Amino acid sequence: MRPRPLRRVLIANRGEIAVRIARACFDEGLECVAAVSEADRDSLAARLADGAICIGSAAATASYLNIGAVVGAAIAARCDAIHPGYGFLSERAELAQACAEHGITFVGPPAAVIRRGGDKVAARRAARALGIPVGEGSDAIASVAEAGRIAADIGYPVLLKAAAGGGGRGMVQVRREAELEEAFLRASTEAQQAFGDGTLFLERYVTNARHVEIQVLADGHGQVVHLGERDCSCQRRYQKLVEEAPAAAVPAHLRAALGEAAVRLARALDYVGAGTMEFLVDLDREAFSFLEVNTRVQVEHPVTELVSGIDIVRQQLRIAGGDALGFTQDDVALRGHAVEVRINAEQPAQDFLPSPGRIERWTLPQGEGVRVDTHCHEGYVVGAHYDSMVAKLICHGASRAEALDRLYRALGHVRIEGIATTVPLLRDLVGHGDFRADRINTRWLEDHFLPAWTAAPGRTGVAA
Amino acid sequence: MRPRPLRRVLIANRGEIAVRIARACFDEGLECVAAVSEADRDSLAARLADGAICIGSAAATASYLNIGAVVGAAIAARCDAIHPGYGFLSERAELAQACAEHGITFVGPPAAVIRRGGDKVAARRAARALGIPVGEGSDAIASVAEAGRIAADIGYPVLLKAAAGGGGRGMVQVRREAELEEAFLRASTEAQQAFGDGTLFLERYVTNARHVEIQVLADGHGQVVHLGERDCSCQRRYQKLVEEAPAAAVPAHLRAALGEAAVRLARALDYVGAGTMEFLVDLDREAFSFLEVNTRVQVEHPVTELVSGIDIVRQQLRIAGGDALGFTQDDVALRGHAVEVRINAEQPAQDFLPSPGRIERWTLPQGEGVRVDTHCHEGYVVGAHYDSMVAKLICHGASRAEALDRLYRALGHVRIEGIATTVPLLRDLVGHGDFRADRINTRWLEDHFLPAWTAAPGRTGVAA
Amino acid sequence: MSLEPSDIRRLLDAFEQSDWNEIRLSVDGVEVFISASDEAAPPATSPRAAVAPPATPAAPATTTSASAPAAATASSTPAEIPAGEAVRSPSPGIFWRSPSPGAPPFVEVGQHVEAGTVVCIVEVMKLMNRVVAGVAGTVVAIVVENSQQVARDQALVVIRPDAG
Amino acid sequence: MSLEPSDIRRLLDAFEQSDWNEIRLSVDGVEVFISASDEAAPPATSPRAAVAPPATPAAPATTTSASAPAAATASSTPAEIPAGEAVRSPSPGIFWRSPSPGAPPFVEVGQHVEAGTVVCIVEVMKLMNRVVAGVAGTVVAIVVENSQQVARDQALVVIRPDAG
Repeated sequence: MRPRPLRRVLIANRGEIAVRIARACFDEGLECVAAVSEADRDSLAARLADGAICIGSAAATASYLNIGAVVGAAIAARCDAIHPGYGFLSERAELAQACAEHGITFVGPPAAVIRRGGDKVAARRAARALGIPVGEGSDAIASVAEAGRIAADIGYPVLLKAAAGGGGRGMVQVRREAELEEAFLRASTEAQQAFGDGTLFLERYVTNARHVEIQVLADGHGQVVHLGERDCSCQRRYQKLVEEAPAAAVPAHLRAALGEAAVRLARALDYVGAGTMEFLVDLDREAFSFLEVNTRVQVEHPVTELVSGIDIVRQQLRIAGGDALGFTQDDVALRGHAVEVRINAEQPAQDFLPSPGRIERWTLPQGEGVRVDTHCHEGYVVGAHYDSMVAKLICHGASRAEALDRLYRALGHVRIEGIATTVPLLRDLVGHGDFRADRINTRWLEDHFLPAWTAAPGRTGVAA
Repeated sequence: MRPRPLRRVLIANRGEIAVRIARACFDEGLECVAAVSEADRDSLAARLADGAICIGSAAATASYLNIGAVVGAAIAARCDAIHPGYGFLSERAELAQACAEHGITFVGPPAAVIRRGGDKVAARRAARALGIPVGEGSDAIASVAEAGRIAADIGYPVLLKAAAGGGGRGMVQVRREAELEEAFLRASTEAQQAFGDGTLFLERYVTNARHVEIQVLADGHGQVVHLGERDCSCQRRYQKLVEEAPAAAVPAHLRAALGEAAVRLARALDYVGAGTMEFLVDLDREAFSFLEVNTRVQVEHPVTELVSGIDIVRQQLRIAGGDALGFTQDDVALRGHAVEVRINAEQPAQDFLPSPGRIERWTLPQGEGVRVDTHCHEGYVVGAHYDSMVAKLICHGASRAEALDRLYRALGHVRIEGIATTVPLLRDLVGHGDFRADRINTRWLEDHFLPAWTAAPGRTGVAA
Repeated sequence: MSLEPSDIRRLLDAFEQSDWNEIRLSVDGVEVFISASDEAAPPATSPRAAVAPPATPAAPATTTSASAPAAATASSTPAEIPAGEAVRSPSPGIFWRSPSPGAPPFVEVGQHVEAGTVVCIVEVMKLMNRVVAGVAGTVVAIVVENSQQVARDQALVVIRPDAG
Repeated sequence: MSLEPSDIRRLLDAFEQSDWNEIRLSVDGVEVFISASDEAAPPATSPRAAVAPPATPAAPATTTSASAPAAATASSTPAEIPAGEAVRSPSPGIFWRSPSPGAPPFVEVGQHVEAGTVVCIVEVMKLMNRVVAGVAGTVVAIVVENSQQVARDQALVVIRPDAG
């Protein structure tokens, strides 16, 4: 299907990203319609949009994960495009396919590209073919015995991962051979349950690792640029808590190599749209390896927007409408440093127990270099059906220190009542010496920060 | 008193400007304490500030207008500065005086400058001494007979004005000699009641007039710059509804002359801080005359901030702390066009009847070049004690047309329920052909737009 | 934020050096009331001050020593409203008995008014609405205290119409 | 925004050309329900559609033709809860009887369970909490319908403990 300029976009998502897309549509002069579940009928996105259409009950399987309901809503609401946001159907090739079949523009890569990118084994194969390191790991593994041979070859510890997976599910660390069989079965079962595909692969486990990803934009006219990298090494159970741009702890020559690799990989995949190439950087060896492609906008895209000055969601809409990128790699100038924290409705001292409820008070700071992306407001009810993120707080500064100072002060001015949030934890984290000094790795939060934080006097029993 | 760097600022105001000041303090790295009346204990400014102190009951005379309470609150709350905002005590020399006596920095000009600037007759005398036109008017008038002689000299229609006044009170238009005596008594009585001073002066009434004002910044080191002009000709009963920068309808040579006159006048007054010099521009004669000085930040300051990129409230804080301006007149570059509308809790079709009440729904648009300054939120109760402004919506664009397009679309995305607002009127106004073509004057809104708008079918009886 | 004894001491010092009339501050339940005048005595050289400690959060502390403003003490608030024709508020707002603070009230109980006589002002968002008597008669009650909030259609003043 | 007849016609056309199972859309009280399957009949070539006109604003229109999901029909919702030990929800959330959609339920009424047997899942914000029986015994009631919201401490399943 030949791209054509968009006129009216269906927002097939919820929460802060639905608000973000509504804003991008406003900025691009496009109409938008919010596709909402029954729980989200009165959401901020529905109010900001030009209209709203309810696509099913609160359970995501009946609404945000129902391809027929989403495409049907676009047809009924006279939308000529669907923006899938992140999560839900955003990386489902079937949605892109259904859009193409019904003459609707999918704001994202074509179905074939999503399939190629979403299959981790295939994506790794493509990377390897380009000479991009993919880690001392394997292709798909057929059996425990094969896993044992490969693991012995590259040396323990190793990591078992789901070929179809993401978000940490189907991912198990194996420290020694004795653990392998049980771990293999567990990972395979998890992968089967979560993704309907139990295929695993295996890779070397890096001790001093940083999770670094490159934001790529590719138009349908052969132009591919990257907007620099993000460091997302602050993770708990493979969920990111803090993201920043640039990855100041990674040597410049590695960052340049990552950007170059990401662009080459995007070209090889015939990529179109916004995408992210994830890498693991081994700080000790000054080396990197490709992890996976995310064929959608990321939660953490704002940090890249703040340092690049480029609006990624608007670029997605323009590319989907057939526009060429209005700039080249040379035009991309990154300025300063940006840090994002995810504010979740959770009690971090109670093992991050979710904390749904009615928001009785909601005041977030305002200031230069302070950006808040949220769908919440006073009186909003954080329900049990969806994830716990209630806001993203993003701060920009001329330097990393300035950005962190600003973020620390901003976190001190957040006033949320009615639900517990991760704000107190995030403030302590942002103010922590190791984090300030950028001396962390992907294990730091779980292995060092959280145990000490949780053990601090007066921590437990207090709904933060 | 020698200026010293500020540390902790008392915000002696309420509403959106209190929020604005809290934000500027945040940006400057200063602590701030909100001085609130009993009605505003839970206000957004109180929440954004580092603390709040209640200074009296809801009636402004007992709180926001009580100099002792304001200065006492600063002392008790360990603040070293007071920002008075606009309205209330902001142009009362007594407050600046009391601050000086108690060792508190007043964020504004010294008491003597406020006195000189606030006395219209004195300010006009100063302007005339500099060769700045002050209109074919008079100094203070002693009697009806004297008013008659002067009016006959400059020709009817003329305008009687309060020497101590502002905001349209004590201001009466006189079309012919027969009306003079009654008008003189009325204006004098109004002036006496409103300002405690019945002194009047008289000036020529200009038919095709634009209200244009120059934003001035002066530090305590002899540096005075202006940030260009604002056009505030859309007025109803001398209350501004729409303000824009620059004043595109005024010829460039006149605008340059206004800026130069404003800076010279500020120098002559030994001005320190942010101030506004108001002028009347006679479009037919391509001439201007000085009206008055406002020795505070204006409601409409954001349009200047958007075109100049200079944060006026932060500059106020820096100047008060003794900083020199970090730029010269040559560094001030104005870019694009900005328009502000004031969203008031009023029913415009019912003669702008105030509409207090609880805000049941409150959603304002988000977008590039869209700024919202407000203290309101869902669940906020707009009370009867204070003025009716609930938000300012300000849009910036590369051209006047782009700014107006953006503003028109943004007004279409405002969703406020529970109170009536002026939004429907403002949208029709911004979309009106005369306004789009910039073919208006200070009488246009009341004499042309409003009669037609109010008479439109289905207008009355509908709470907008 | 909290008020410390030293904060209050500095405030008292400042008050003594000033010509301020009355200050009433509160922070988190701590209320400070300072008044230059005493109800009976002439203005004293030493200001009269009251500090209330924080009470239970449910009931914020207040000093009971406040002298009521002149206009408020002058108003009558009968338990029962006498019969007559009520002058009602045209809108929600603030009820004012006089045209400006310190000025004499528009009307007093017992006073005769004509239809159209201004009996009070209802202020709403800085708009001063003069409220007039609907009938000629005698003011028999002023139902609301000066400076109080009133609702739309609330009875403000009661007039017993002239016989006739 | 509103749904016009032509919008619904286009939607039906698209549905016929697809392999979609079920769509339920609503805009401002107009509800459209299209299902590929009929309760009794095997999947029909022509989809079954119902359009409900807008009702009064207070009561949004719904079609009553919806076939309840399989899991929901299988659950028992007794008017009276039999005596026994209640397994209660550890948090607010969504009650799930099976580990995944389509999978068999963890337990059925009449089934014997041990202390520690998983009887259901309560999902809260994508966190799946497995809820276990506190005692060995027989399941005598499943109090909540599958996929319903539950409150913290709400009884979910009732177990009659083994005698002994």
